[in-house]
Amino acid sequence: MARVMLGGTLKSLAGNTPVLEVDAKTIREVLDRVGEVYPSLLPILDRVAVAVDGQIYRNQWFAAVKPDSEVFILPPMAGG
Amino acid sequence: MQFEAPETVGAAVKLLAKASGTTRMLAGGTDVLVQLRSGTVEPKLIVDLKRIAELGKIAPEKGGFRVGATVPAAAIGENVKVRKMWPGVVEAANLIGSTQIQGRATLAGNLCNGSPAADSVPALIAASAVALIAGPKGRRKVPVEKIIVGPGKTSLKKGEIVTGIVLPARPARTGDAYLRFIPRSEMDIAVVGVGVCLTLDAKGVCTAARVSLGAVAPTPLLVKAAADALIGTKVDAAALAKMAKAASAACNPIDDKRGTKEFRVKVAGVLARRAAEKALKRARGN
Amino acid sequence: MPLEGDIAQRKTTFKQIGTRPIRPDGVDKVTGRARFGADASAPGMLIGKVLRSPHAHARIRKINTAKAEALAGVKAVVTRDDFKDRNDALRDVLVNCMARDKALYDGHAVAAVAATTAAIADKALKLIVVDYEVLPHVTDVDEAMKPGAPILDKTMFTNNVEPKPTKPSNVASRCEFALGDIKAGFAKADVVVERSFKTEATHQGYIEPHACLANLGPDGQGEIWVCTQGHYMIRNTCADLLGLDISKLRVTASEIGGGFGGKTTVFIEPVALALSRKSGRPVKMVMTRNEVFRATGPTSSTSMRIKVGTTRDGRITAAEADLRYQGGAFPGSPVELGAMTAFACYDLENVKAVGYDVITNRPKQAAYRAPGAPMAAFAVESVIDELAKKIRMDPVDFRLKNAAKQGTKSAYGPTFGPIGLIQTLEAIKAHPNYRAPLGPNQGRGLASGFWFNFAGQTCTTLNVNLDGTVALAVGTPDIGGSRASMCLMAAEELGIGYEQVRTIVADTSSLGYNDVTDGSRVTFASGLATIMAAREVIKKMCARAAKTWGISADAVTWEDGQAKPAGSNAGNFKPMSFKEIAAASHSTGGPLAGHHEINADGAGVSFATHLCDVEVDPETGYTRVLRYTIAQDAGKAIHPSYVEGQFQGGAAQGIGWALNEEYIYGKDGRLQNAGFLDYRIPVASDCPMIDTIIVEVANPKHPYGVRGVGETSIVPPMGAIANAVSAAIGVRMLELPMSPPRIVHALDSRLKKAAD
Amino acid sequence: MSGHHVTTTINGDSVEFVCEPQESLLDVLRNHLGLTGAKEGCGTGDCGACSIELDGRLVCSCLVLGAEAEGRKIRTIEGMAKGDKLHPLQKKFLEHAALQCGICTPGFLVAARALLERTPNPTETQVRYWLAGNLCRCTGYDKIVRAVLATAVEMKQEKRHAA
Repeated sequence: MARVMLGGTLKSLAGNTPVLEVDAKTIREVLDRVGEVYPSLLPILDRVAVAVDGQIYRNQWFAAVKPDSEVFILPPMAGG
Repeated sequence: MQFEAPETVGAAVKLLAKASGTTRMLAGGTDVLVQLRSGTVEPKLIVDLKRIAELGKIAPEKGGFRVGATVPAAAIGENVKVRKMWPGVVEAANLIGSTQIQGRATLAGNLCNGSPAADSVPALIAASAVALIAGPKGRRKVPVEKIIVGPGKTSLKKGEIVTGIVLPARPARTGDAYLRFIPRSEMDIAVVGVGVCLTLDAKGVCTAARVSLGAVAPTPLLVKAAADALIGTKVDAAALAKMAKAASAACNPIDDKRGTKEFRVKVAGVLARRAAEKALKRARGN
Repeated sequence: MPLEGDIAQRKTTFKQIGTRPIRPDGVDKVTGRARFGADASAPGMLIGKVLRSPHAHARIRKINTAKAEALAGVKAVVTRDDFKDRNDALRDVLVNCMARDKALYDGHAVAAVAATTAAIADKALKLIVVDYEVLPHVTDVDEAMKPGAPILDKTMFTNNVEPKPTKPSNVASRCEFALGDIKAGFAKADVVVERSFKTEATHQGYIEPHACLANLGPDGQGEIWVCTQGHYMIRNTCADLLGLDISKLRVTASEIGGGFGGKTTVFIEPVALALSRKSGRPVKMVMTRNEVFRATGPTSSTSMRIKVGTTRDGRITAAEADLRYQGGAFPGSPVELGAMTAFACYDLENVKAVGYDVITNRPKQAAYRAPGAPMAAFAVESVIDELAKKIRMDPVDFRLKNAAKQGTKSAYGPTFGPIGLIQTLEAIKAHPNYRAPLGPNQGRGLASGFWFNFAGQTCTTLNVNLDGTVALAVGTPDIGGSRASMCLMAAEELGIGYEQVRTIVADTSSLGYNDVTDGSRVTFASGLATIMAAREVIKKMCARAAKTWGISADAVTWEDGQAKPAGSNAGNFKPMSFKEIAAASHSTGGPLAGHHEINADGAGVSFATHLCDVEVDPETGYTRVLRYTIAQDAGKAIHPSYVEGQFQGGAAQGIGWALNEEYIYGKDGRLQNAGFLDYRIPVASDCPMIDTIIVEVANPKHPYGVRGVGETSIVPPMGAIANAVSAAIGVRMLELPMSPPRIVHALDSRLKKAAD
Repeated sequence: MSGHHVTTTINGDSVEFVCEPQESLLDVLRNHLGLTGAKEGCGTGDCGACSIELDGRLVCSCLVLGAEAEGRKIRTIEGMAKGDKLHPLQKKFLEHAALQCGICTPGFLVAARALLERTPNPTETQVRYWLAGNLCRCTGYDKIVRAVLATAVEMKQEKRHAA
């Protein structure tokens, strides 16, 4: 089970839950599970950034998530 | 809009005198073109003075100089004789904007634009410079400090042109200096400007002084109290402190994007002292 | 992950990477031939101009355009009625381009005209009558948060707070990032410093105003020439706003005269297209500098509280930040990024950062170089400096003792991979600047900074020509010399000369989608795609050589720009060069090309440490920067000159932000300094030579180790300069910019305090 | 409004144009004559991107009326290279990577040439103050100043060789 943590705005949207354990092999699966548990996050989950074991991904459904992965869901991010 | 470039002062005066509506003269044009661009002014007539040969020269005049109305600041800076006699005026002229601006901007234009923050004006006032005016009723001479009467307003009458500025002959043991404060090292309008000119006797006692402040009131100021603090002294620390205080006291500034009242009042005193020290050094060398 | 395997083929020795060849677009740019946004024209072209609100906040009751339309030479007038209202994510973008029910800031676009000449267009603007009902306004972030402040949007209730607010406010949302236990952490501290800071809004200040030339026919087909950081973004956004098919709008990115984040959105482009459609003529629009300042950019102004505690021996036990960023008249200030980056330089157990996104009657903020990070870094690095002084520890050593490193759990969550913060600190400590003697009224300061760097959607095509040269097409506008880096990477990979590669920025119809040039992404992402496209070409070339020799494709290797027979065939055939294979290509299977498309990730976070010495005139508050030194991790510098240039440019913008740049609003809510005279960006004589040290801690996610470099360099300067100024005058400066009046005021206040 | 017929010399060539009285020389160069090397960054003389020489003086062409150009001699960036031979400043700007986006580059080159023609041996401070009217937002000026100083050294050496 990958440990999924919510960052910033998402955390409060999800009622300040710190950690969630999900069974998922890809980022898409992680997002699907998270959306099932917290429907309040659905409007934003398409745009979030996801960090898997320290690596930040934006819009990357198929990046692999390992059973012992540490996953952070972060708010949408952009640079200048 | 009509654009004219007459070749004589008479023709220019005639054009301006008979014009109705807003008119503008182009000496350097560095202020007028910005006004045109922003749409704050829509003149009916623009008279370019640069085709008038006599206005484009620096000529000796009674031991001093006559600087024509269209002589750019850069040319004044290149004139070794003027630089030697009135270094403060030249410093001020060479602080107007960038190198590019100095290729165009003129003393007469800087004066007639009427800005209280004009860099060259306090230096000219300190140097007892005189504006040469031509108009429908003939020619007259007016001390520079009598030209600006309010922000953007001058005492010139309809049809009148400043044809040049006379820098008088410099008395012995006289020195002038101009300092201004801007937040950057270059490319700014003075937040405070100070021109100082002082004359010493053989013993080093100050016999005459003129202190002029810019950007601290609706018009550039000639501050007699500041000058009086120096006259009769050896321009020592006590006299300078008194003079700085008088300079600060004379300020009547506004809070604006370029500086606060508090700041302007304080810095006017600081710069007045520093400019006097610089002028003193020059006076001692002359 | 299609890339993992390929990236494993990491290169660590290079023939061309790290050299400094002349950029391919250089000659055009030194001769005046390069064509920027405003340099294009078209037959029958009209000039478009925008009417802007003089009010900070006003209801627009009615707009009467009849007189303007009747003026000879006017060919089209557009207002809000010419753009379909919408209720999705693009609504704010649309409303920012053309006001609807209200004008929300001084400079907000209200109407636009297209006429045969600029003078007629100007005249027409004066003939448009707008009936405004002027409303109370607010431009300061703290004022906007107070109860009783004028409310910009009565339907806005703060998001993410419990319980849900019952009254509307100007606070769009709250966010929070936290680790550990803040209370327990502060309890362990021997020394705690808590300070409040403010920073004024700054503008990206690119020298080229926004410009475009639009041509849209009644059949919905059109094109735009535009200076932008992202022409695909322009295409997609404009197509959506105007109801066009994406495929029918072709966008060409002109040369771009600076952006720094400010050209990552649309302003005049949808308006120009609407005017063109309505008039049936090409329409050129060029903003004036006044418009650029009033209606584009800037970044947020902020108000912040920072609290950090440390033990006497220099271990930080807890850190806390409250950040309030106003993002102009629409939600979306980069406060969340501020909260994420505020403490990213430190290895902390207990940390909490809370952010508030606030709206005010100012222009909609636009991304500006590491959006959100520089302000928070200024505040945090000021407090870190003060703590180091309090515990009498060298500021570099204090930072080293707490520095984030590989394996550190970042304050925003994820764990860091290989990073180079410690190396930048050590490089600064070893630099002569750190020991240069200081005179009276002089001070030294340093600060570190962090930025994420992003990558994103990327697509490149590499075409091999018959003569052995290469035409490389990328879709990311070149904002600072990236074409030179692309040429270098292609040449390195293919084993051919730098001069043999020509890189162009393709238009939107010639190449697949690319994200905006932002997030310091181009050298990483387009570079990565270029390398992968080159590897595809190599693979094809090896196959062609194998066919020519009649051996199996896997019996051919690629070395030094040549296909060589390998294994049992080694030495049996004369190697074939890139040029030979290219020349034969039409007979060996057809044209040779490589292509790569990817949603790239892993641009590699980066850190920098800046050091600077200043001298402050205590009587006037004038600050001169005497020395400036930068150490930053670039991963791998492809073209070191342009990496250094990014470092130096960031520092110079930081000098401006720290000392003199600010948006100044009058009581009337109008911007007072909408020009380069009074919005004071540094000039040449304001800057010293800026020394640079390129640290290279390879980014494992790029075949050459590249990290983004463009943005990090603006994160540390304000902290470094504030620390230097504070050291020089002996008073802690808490507001940006540290303009002369503010410094004199701080000094006088101290004197007054001492006297009391 | 009446059009002004103006005859002037640009980069050695005699040029005629008709302009409105309020049109700036920058507008004339860019919009009537197709000389788009001079750029408009501000229109108020504060950025230097439109720098040209007018009768040997460095000026902002946005602060000159087109009508004023009658009988004058104008030098723009377009005349800086002689055919395919770049001016030493142009070469050094390329070698030193003294440009990033390049929008300010023509103005800097025209201004720097005017400096070196007057002051062949400028100090770093002289270069910085002379160029203070040319804004650059990308480079932090470091590489620009180095390129100008390096050009001065090279031009001096070339002169010595020629002599």
